[in-house]
Parts: sequence; structure tokens; C-alpha cells
Amino acid sequence: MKVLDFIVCSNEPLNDQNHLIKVVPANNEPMPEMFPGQFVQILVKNSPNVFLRRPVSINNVDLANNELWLLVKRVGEGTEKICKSSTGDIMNLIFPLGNSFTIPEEKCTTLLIGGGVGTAPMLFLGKKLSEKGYNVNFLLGGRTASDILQITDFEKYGNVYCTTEDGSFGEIGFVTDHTILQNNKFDFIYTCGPKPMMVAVAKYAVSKGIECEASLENLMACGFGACLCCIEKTVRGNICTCTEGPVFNIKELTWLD
Amino acid sequence: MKVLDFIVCSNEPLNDQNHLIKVVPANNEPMPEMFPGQFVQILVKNSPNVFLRRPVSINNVDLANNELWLLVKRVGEGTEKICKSSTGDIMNLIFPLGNSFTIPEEKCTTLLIGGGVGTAPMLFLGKKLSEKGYNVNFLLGGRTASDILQITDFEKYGNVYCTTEDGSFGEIGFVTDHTILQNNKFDFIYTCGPKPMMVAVAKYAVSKGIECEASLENLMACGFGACLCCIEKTVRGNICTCTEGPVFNIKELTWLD
Amino acid sequence: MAGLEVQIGDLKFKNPVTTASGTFGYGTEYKDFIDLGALGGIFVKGTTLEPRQGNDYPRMAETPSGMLNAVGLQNKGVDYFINHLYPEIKDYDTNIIVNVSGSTIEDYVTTAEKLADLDKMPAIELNISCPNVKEGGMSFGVSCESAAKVTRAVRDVFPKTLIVKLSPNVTSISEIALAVEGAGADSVSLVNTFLGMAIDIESKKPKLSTITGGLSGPCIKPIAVRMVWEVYNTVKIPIIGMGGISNWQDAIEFILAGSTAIQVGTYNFIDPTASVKIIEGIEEYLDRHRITSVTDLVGQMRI
Amino acid sequence: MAGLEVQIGDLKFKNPVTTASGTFGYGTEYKDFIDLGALGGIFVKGTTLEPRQGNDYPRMAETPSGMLNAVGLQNKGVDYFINHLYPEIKDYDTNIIVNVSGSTIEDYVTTAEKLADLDKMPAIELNISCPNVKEGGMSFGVSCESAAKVTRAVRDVFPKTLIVKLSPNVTSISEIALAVEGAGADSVSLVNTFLGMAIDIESKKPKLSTITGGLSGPCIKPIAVRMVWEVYNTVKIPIIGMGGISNWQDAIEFILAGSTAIQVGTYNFIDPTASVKIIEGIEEYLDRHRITSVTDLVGQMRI
Ligand SMILES: Cc1cc2nc3c(=O)[nH]c(=O)nc-3n(C[C@H](O)[C@H](O)[C@H](O)COP(=O)(O)OP(=O)(O)OC[C@H]3O[C@@H](n4cnc5c(N)ncnc54)[C@H](O)[C@@H]3O)c2cc1C
Ligand SMILES: Cc1cc2nc3c(=O)[nH]c(=O)nc-3n(C[C@H](O)[C@H](O)[C@H](O)COP(=O)(O)OP(=O)(O)OC[C@H]3O[C@@H](n4cnc5c(N)ncnc54)[C@H](O)[C@@H]3O)c2cc1C
Ligand SMILES: Cc1cc2nc3c(=O)[nH]c(=O)nc-3n(C[C@H](O)[C@H](O)[C@H](O)COP(=O)(O)O)c2cc1C
Ligand SMILES: Cc1cc2nc3c(=O)[nH]c(=O)nc-3n(C[C@H](O)[C@H](O)[C@H](O)COP(=O)(O)O)c2cc1C
Ligand code: FES
Ligand code: FES
Repeated sequence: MKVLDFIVCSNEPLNDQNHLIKVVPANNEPMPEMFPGQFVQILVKNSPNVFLRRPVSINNVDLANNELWLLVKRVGEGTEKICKSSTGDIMNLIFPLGNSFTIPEEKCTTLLIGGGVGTAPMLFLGKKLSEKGYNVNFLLGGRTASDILQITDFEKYGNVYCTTEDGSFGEIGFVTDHTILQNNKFDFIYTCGPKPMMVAVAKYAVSKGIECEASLENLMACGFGACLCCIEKTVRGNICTCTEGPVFNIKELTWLD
Repeated sequence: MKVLDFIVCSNEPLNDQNHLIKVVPANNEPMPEMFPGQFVQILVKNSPNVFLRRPVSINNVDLANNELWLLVKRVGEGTEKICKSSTGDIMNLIFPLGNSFTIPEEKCTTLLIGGGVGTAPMLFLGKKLSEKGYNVNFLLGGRTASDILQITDFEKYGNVYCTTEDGSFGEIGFVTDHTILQNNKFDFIYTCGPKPMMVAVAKYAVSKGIECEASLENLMACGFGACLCCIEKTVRGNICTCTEGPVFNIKELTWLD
Repeated sequence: MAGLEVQIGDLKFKNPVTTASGTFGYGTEYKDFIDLGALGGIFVKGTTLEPRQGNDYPRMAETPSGMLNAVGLQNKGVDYFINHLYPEIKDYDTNIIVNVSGSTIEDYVTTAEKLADLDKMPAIELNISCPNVKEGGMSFGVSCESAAKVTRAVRDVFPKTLIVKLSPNVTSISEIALAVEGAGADSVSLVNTFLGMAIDIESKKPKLSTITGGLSGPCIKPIAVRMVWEVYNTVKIPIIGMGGISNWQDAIEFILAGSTAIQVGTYNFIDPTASVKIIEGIEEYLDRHRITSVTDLVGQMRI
Repeated sequence: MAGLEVQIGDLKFKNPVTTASGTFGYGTEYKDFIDLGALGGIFVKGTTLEPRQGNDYPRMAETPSGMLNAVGLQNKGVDYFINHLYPEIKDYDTNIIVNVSGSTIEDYVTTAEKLADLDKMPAIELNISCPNVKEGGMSFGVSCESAAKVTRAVRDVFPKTLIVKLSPNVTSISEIALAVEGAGADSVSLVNTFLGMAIDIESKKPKLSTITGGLSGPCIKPIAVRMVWEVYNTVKIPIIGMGGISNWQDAIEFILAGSTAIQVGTYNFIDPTASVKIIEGIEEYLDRHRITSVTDLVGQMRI
């Protein structure tokens, strides 16, 4: 873990709410190794109402350019300010934080399900899995076509399936309605997105006996295990999402109880 | 008094600390009449530490362009943010606030003494006095040459005399050391600047029996008479600087007691 | 369109949004900015029996999300108010309520008696919680006995709506509320400012001439909301809630916690139109949530 | 170079900057960010006799210039601490002080006794002020009698430096300080968090699972500084001040108000390196003001 100033090298709006922000370390030193599922804590400056840092997943690590990618959705003042950053701005990060998704021992068929901005960590995960020779399938869900982000990036690393609630892109309905869930066989499912979606995915995985990991977005104060605010009630008791998560095997969670 | 959004149409650094910021009403409606000595209360956005507005004098009103000029010195976070505003930014002002300098009934010889950023209201005052046909003399003081601001603007409206503490521009010393105070005769003195300077000017004026008004910069919360925080102890008791000032006849003040 | 009327004691308010004493002068200071008649009420500057010069300068220090003040109840006294200020403001189309302070019980009683005679003065707010005066003031508000005593004494001479303003600088604000309810208050308003201080580290001097002063603004909101909630669960009389309200969201929060009406204080300095924006925001919220009367929201936090 | 050493009870601190309990874990959480040996001391997480799961999620809400927490003393109990955590941290080159909580006096006493046996544990901080537990916790800290009682009971079994951490949720914190001084405390630390709450107005639910929680951060600083000043003028034992400290300027303010040492709490979350920056800042300030020892600054506000 480090506290480090980065420089914003680009900030691209992907739709009316989501921005892809690429940053490089200000001192240009090589970044430490990072793993899919890990996140950063962003310091939000210039805001009268934002006091705490904001947690954001690692969307991609571009080693060639020493770039870190962040996919950020505007939901409140913190993410609003982050989405307003301009090229050249300094962004202070604590990183890398949290555990990471499990890479199964055996090369196998994986399904990465992301809903909304929950697709963010799936890109980095898919990339790593594909580099290691796994069969990678992405299932991305949104309300409407414009919610499906970074599709050309995803296509580099695996098959991409989509659902939209209004049917404007991919199949109509929720991710768990997609036909590949009926037609294809998967060995490992990863999911990140709104809780109802993740619960539905978890139910599916349990019903099929498939290993499944979910990435949680609990409210955090510190992000590195010091405050005990971000706990998730698990079969092992209250556990910190920021250090022992954000990735949990769904068997650990008490969601389906 | 109004609360109104303005648009920053230019922000020119005059030296390493002072900025001349010109703003126009966002709706471009004509501004109400304003008088020299009055001030505005600037809302500082995007700052975690600035809660209250910041009072700044009216430096000039350019009726032709419907522009209001503000001369701002960076001293803390509030003025720092104000000095960072860019062309096109919205600046919310409450204005015009406070009383104003007295224009003597008879056309006479006036001396306007400003120290540091205290020269700000003197420009607008000098302009008005000169328009009305008064003999206008400016005496501007600073630590060093670069502290003397807007000199070409001042020259439009009267004779300009300067002092610098290091002698790099004008006469060496404080404003009260300037030879015109010995050599010339004035009927009315106006002053604004650091308190020690104003006290020295007041002493001079009293010793010579010259009418003298000083513009005060007491700490303010509201700026329009609602909080009673900005009081000055006067011969009439505690009086609000923001409504019954910021301009006081030095006879009202208890500085020389 | 949702109903905004609320009632405190015998007094009807056209809406729950009022302005806090000491932050809104006598209303006139704001008449350039807003239509005063749009407000539920105006709590005018703290008034004492005798004129007071208040404390020395400096009286103000900015703090994180708030400010300290040490005004010390500067005012020209109740007689001046009655003869010079009241005539100017009595015909505003809103409830004008005087905030009454004193150093002794007799002060409070005499001031209240004088105000009781005014036609258009339907209520007073008894300030037993001002931290900025040496004698009386807050000391009445920090013990149940003295709070009840001064309330009872004023109750005996003041037949109109009596609101008692509580100090947050206590171990249990609900006990004090209960005591003043028992002593005949029609309503409690809370909170007054928190006792705080700030030091200029370069001069090493306190930033206020009085060393300590009253903290107000958004910084105190979480504590104020908690106090409203505690008092709501303790007393039956209506609560007027305040402390850091700067927008309609804050106002709704105070109403959900148990406030029948709210006061906007320090934020008036930053946005003199805040109070009317809050009225509009409450109305839209009620409509969006299909709540027909704001009174149906009071204390309705879901637990 | 100015001397930074301070002393609390029998215990020497290499500098006055320590970290607040519950915000710094067991120190290990910060070892990637700073050299823990640079700190004057580390107050580790609140420890209880039995393990505690703490409160339900959500435990946190952001507020203007601060946050509310409702962690509820989640910890694995004193035995786990002694057997598993202490061995890992005991050799840090700084003072490690355990913050001790309990629901009954026996809890406090037994926990303190166990800790007294540890070689490298020179002091404990008695937390009689946690607002986030149903029983005990804060209730000990809000009356002079119970505060004195628990202090005396622990004093009898704990021969090392005993620091008692006070609650700010009281009418007179200096009376409580006086009571615990009389009961044998070597030092008081203040303040713990203020009881507050926040409501999500759309769901109408409280933002914390426990409804109310503890407010910390810069928002509370003016009240905390005032309390330090009051206590400084009341007791003779040294004060460890805290509440919203986020930079060296804040630290100097607390020292001028009467703190011999200070604790950095919530701000560690925003800048995990804040504490070491504060040490440097204090040193520069002392040099600039030609003060040879930080102890010469304690309580030296000019009035
Ligand atoms: C491990 C982790 C990884 C995340 N990754 C991403 C990411 O890659 N991209 C992205 O856009 N967002 C991500 N988030 C969510 C992001 O942190 C929140 O959206 C952000 O903190 C909201 O801040 P705000 O100031 O904009 O909104 P606020 O004004 O604080 O809140 C607006 C709304 O968002 C909710 N909210 C606030 N904080 C969180 C939170 N931590 N989690 C969920 N909801 C929250 C609030 O309850 C409120 O309803 C992640 C969160 C976590 C914990
Ligand atoms: C009527 C009036 C007219 C003014 N006109 C101008 C002007 O034309 N141009 C200009 O640059 N400044 C002017 N000032 C001063 C200006 O308001 C302050 O410099 C500003 O408020 C400081 O804010 P800050 O956040 O930058 O500094 P802060 O961080 O608030 O304070 C930095 C330092 O400045 C001091 N300070 C803060 N507020 C004031 C104040 N109101 N007056 C004096 N010192 C203060 C503080 O005590 C501190 O030492 C005027 C003030 C008043 C009352
Ligand atoms: C400058 C100032 C002066 C005040 N004067 C009074 C007063 O005279 N009487 C009173 O009861 N409260 C007074 N108050 C307290 C406010 O009415 C209110 O209780 C407090 O500020 C909390 O609300 P806020 O955070 O919205 O400001 C004053 C507050 C401020 C900031
Ligand atoms: C998340 C969190 C957990 C805390 N846990 C404890 C605790 O276990 N014991 C304790 O005495 N104080 C605890 N505190 C209080 C702090 O030690 C400190 O007294 C308070 O936060 C004020 O300081 P600050 O504003 O610098 O944070 C906790 C504070 C926070 C924010
Ligand atoms: S966010 Fe602080 S422990 Fe997880
Ligand atoms: S600044 Fe509020 S009355 Fe003058």
C-alpha cells in the first residue's frame, strides 16, 4: 500500500454518467503489482462536502504506459468532482487496496458478470484470465444500450454477452435472464454490480453448483483496515470488506440465508 | 442589495499575489448604482475550508462594459480560490454592500492614500472624484515596486505619488513619510490599508486638521447587518462595519484615544 | 400540493420554515433578498430588558463547516424594540417572535410582560441557552431546576405561545426539555450554539475577544439532529429544530427526527435566500413522496 | 532543534504526537505508510474483556467536515490481544497503549489487570466514553461518581500510567476530569466522539444501524479545544488532547489550549501519513518561534 500522487492523463466521458479516467504516477515510478478486484482510495479535493476518500476499482493496469484506469460513475458530489478532473490534474491515491479475485488453479471456463459500473473490475480480471489462457466470457448488463461500457476493450479478452432492461442492446432483461446461463456451462463465476443483481447471480451459481465470487461495495471510511466501518456479516462473523474483501466467495456471505 | 451570479470575464495577475478580476452579471442585466467604498461578498465554492463569503471592495465599475472590477490579494484559502477563477466561471456576489466615502460638498483638493491591496477602493473613488471635478491625488504605498498596482489606471484620474519601503519605486519609506504630506495642502484625506498605516494617516490628518475617512476591513460573517460580528468600537458605541461602514470618519473611531 | 401549515402552541405557521434568532436581524436586513411574507416565521434578535453593547471585537471566527460567534446579545433593549422596531415589523405577513434573554429571572419576566402587551407578537422564544453572556444566559439552560424555574416564572405572566430554547451543552437535553415542558412551555426549540473556541497559533491569542463562543453551522448538524430525536422521544410538546440547516434536505432530516418546524440560522449569511429555497424544496419532496401534509412527516424516521 | 519530549505520568514520549484509538488499528495497518517508530505513541483499538462482534452494518456516515461511526468496539478480546497481537507490536519503537473498554467495573478491572502484566505495555487508556455500546461505555463517563468509581477500581490494580478518556457529551467535562484526577488518574485524554445521528431522507432510515453514533473529525475541533482549555484550567494532571486534528496547526492549537500530547484520529483515514507530517510541522513551528521545548508551549495561549 502506498499514498501516491498521480497525474490525470485523460478523462473520457463514456456516456452521460460514466467517465474513464487514466492516471500515471506523478513521479513516473513503476507502479507496484496490482491484482484484479483491488481498488484505490481517491482523495477528493476542492469539495466543501466530501470529507472521506472515495473507493474506486482498478479497471485496468496498462503496464506499457504505466497507466492506471478508473471507471467512475457520477452518483454524488465525490464522484462528480472526480469525473470533472482535467488532464494534468493531480489525483492522490492510496493503493492497491483489498484482496483480489481468485484465479482458479485449473484452466477453465469463466463467466464475468458486471452490472452498471460494476463492470469496472471485470475488465482487468478478464484481461488477466485471458493472458493466463482461461476461457473468458463477459456478461454485461445495463438499463439501456448506452450503459454498456468499454465493449471494444472487453472484446479483446473474451466473448461478450449483454443484456439491457429495455432490450436496446443484447438480450432484453436482467443479466440473469440471459440465455447463455441456460445454454453454456461455466466453472467459475465472478460478479460485481448492484446488490440485487449479485444476489440473483449468487442464487444461480449455488443452484448450478458453480464457484462464485462477488465484489462488494460497502461504505468505507479508511479502505485499509483501520476503522472497521466496512464490515460484511459473513459465516466467519463481521469481516472487513476493505482488507479481507472486497471479493468474497458467495459461500462466505449470508445473503442467501 | 442583491444576490447575483456574475461571470468572470478576465482574471489578470498583477504581481505574484494580486489579481485583477473583472466580472459581468450572468444575466447581463444592468448593475444597480454603486458608490466608492462599497464592497461585495464573494461566495467561495469548491473549498473544504472556506465556509463564509469573502468581502472584497469595489475596485471599479465600468458602466460601458457593465463590468465590475475586483482587486484581490491572496492571503488564505478563500482569496486563493478567488484568484484561481478562470474566464467563464460563475462567481456569486451579494452587492453592493456598506456605506461609501463622502464626496465633499465643495470642489476641493483630495488625497487618497492606499497601502497594499487597500488601494483597491481608491481607484473607484478617484475616478468618481475626478469625474466630478475634484483635484485628485493618489498616494500609494507598498513594500517594493511590484506592490504598486494599477498605476496607469490611477494616472487617468489624478496625480500619483508612491512610496516603497525599500525605495525601489517612488520615495523610500511609509506613505506617511512622503514629502507631499509636508509640501502640499489637502482638504480631504481618504485612506484604506493595513491598520498601522491608517492610524498613522489618521494622526497626520488630525494634526493638520484635515477631514479624513478610513475604510475598515473588520472580520465579517454576513456583510449586510444581520450577524453583528463586524462591529467597530466608535464614539457612538459598537457599530456594524458592514452597514454603517466600512467607511468611517476618523473622528468616529477610538483609534487615537 | 402538500399542506405546509404547522401549529406550535396556539400559533399557526403557514409553513415550518422560520429563521433563527441572531442570524436574521429584525427581518428588514433580508427584505432586499426575499419576500419575508413567504416565511413561516421570523425569530428576531435576542432582546434583553436593558440595552447591551455586546462583547468586544473580534466576535467571529470561521471553523470547519461552521463559525464561532461571541456577539453577546448586543441589542437596544426591550423598550427600544417596542417603540422603534416593533412598529416597523409588526405588519409583516408572517409570525414575528422575539427571542428573550436575561441575566436574572426578573429580567426574563419583565421583558416577557412588556412583550405580552403587543398585539402582533403572538409568541416569545425564551433563550436560556446563550453561551455568550457572562451572567445568566446559558447557565439557566444547563440545569433542570433553573430551566424549569425561569420557564414557570415567565409562563405565569405570558399567556401567549411560549417557546423555550434549549442549550446543547448538557449531558441530557431531554431531561431539560422535560423540565421546561413540566413548567408550562408550549414548545421547545433546539439547539442553540455549542460552546467552542479557536486560537490563532501565530499570535497565540484566542480568536474571540471572549475566548469562548458559540459554534453554529453545518458542523453541528449531526449532534443537533440527535438531540431533536432524543427530545422528540421524551416530550409531547412540539419541537422547533435547528443547527446547521442549509438546504431542504437538512430541513427534512430535522422534520423526520421530530421537528414540527425548523429554523435556518448561520446559513442565511452564506445564502440570504436559503429559507425560501428550503420552503420550495420541502414542498417538492412532500409531493414526490405523496405526503399530503408536512405534519405527517414529523418524527417519521423509520427504525 | 526544539525538544519534543513530553511526559505523561511515568511515561516519556519522544514527541507529543500519538494516534487515537479506533482509528489506527494496531499500528500494523499503517506500517506501509509511515515509520511507526517516529510516533510519540500509538493508542490501539478499544479492547474489552470478551470478544465483541461490534454493531451491524452500516457503521459509518459522512457528515460536514466529519463522520459518524458506530463500530461498537469490535475486537477479539483482551486474551486474544495478549496472545496474538501484543507479540507482534510490542517491539515497535514507540509507546503502545491499549484503550480499555467495558460494560461493568469488573470488566475494566480484569482487563486492566491482564494488561498490567505485559512488559512492554507502559500505560492504558480507560475508555469511559464510547457512545457506541449499549451498556457501560459512555454511561461511566457522564457522571462524576461513576467516572471516579471505575477509575479508582482500575487504579487499585494497575500500577503503571493510567490515562482516562473523557466523554464530551456532558454539561461540565472539567468536573468529570476533576473526579477522575481525584480517583488517581495520571492523565486525562479528551475528547471521545460526540453523540450524533444522520438520516437518509429518501429511505427515511437512519444512516447508522444503531441510529446514533459518534461524531469525529474537524467539525468537532472548536468544541474539543474549548474542553481541553476548560480541563487545563481545572486539573493538574497532563492532558492528551484530540478532536479533529488534521495538521500541525491544529496540533499547536490543542497544545496552546493545554494539551501535553495530542492524538490524531479520523484524519488518519484521509491522510495515513498525517501524524508524521504533524511532528515535522510542530518542530518547525517551535524553531520558528524559538521555543526550546514543546512543554513550554503547553497551555500558553495568551489571554
Ligand atoms: C471497493 C469498492 C469499489 C468501487 N468501485 C467503483 C468503481 O470502480 N467505479 C465507481 O464509479 N464506483 C465504485 N464504487 C462506488 C463508489 O465508491 C461510490 O459511488 C462513491 O463513493 C460515491 O461517492 P459520492 O460522493 O459520489 O456519492 P455520495 O454523495 O457519497 O453518495 C451518493 C449515493 O451513493 C451511495 N454511496 C456512497 N458511497 C458508496 C459506496 N462506497 N458504495 C456504494 N454506494 C455508495 C450513497 O449511499 C448515496 O446513495 C466502489 C466502491 C467500493 C467500496
Ligand atoms: C469591507 C472589506 C473590503 C475588503 N476589500 C478587499 C479587497 O478589495 N481586496 C482584497 O484582497 N481583500 C479585501 N478585503 C480583505 C479580504 O476580505 C480578506 O483578505 C479575506 O477575507 C481573507 O480570506 P482568506 O480565506 O483568503 O484568508 P483566511 O484564511 O480567512 O485568513 C488569512 C489571514 O487573513 C486574515 N483575514 C481574514 N479575513 C479578513 C478580513 N475580512 N479582513 C482582514 N483580514 C482578514 C485572517 O485573520 C488571517 O490572518 C476586504 C475586507 C473587508 C472587510
Ligand atoms: C451570529 C449569531 C448570533 C446569534 N444570536 C442568538 C440570539 O441572540 N439568541 C438566540 O437564541 N440564539 C442566537 N444564535 C443561535 C442561533 O439562533 C441558532 O440557535 C444557532 O446558530 C444554530 O443554528 P445554525 O447552525 O443554523 O446557525 C445566534 C447565532 C449566531 C451565528
Ligand atoms: C471509526 C472510529 C473508531 C473509534 N474507536 C474508538 C475506540 O475503540 N476507543 C476509543 O476510546 N475511541 C474510539 N474512537 C474515538 C477516537 O479515538 C477519537 O477520540 C475521536 O475520533 C476524536 O478524534 P478525531 O476527531 O481526531 O477522530 C473511534 C473513532 C472513530 C472515528
Ligand atoms: S474501510 Fe476502514 S476498515 Fe474497511
Ligand atoms: S458582517 Fe454581519 S453584521 Fe456586519
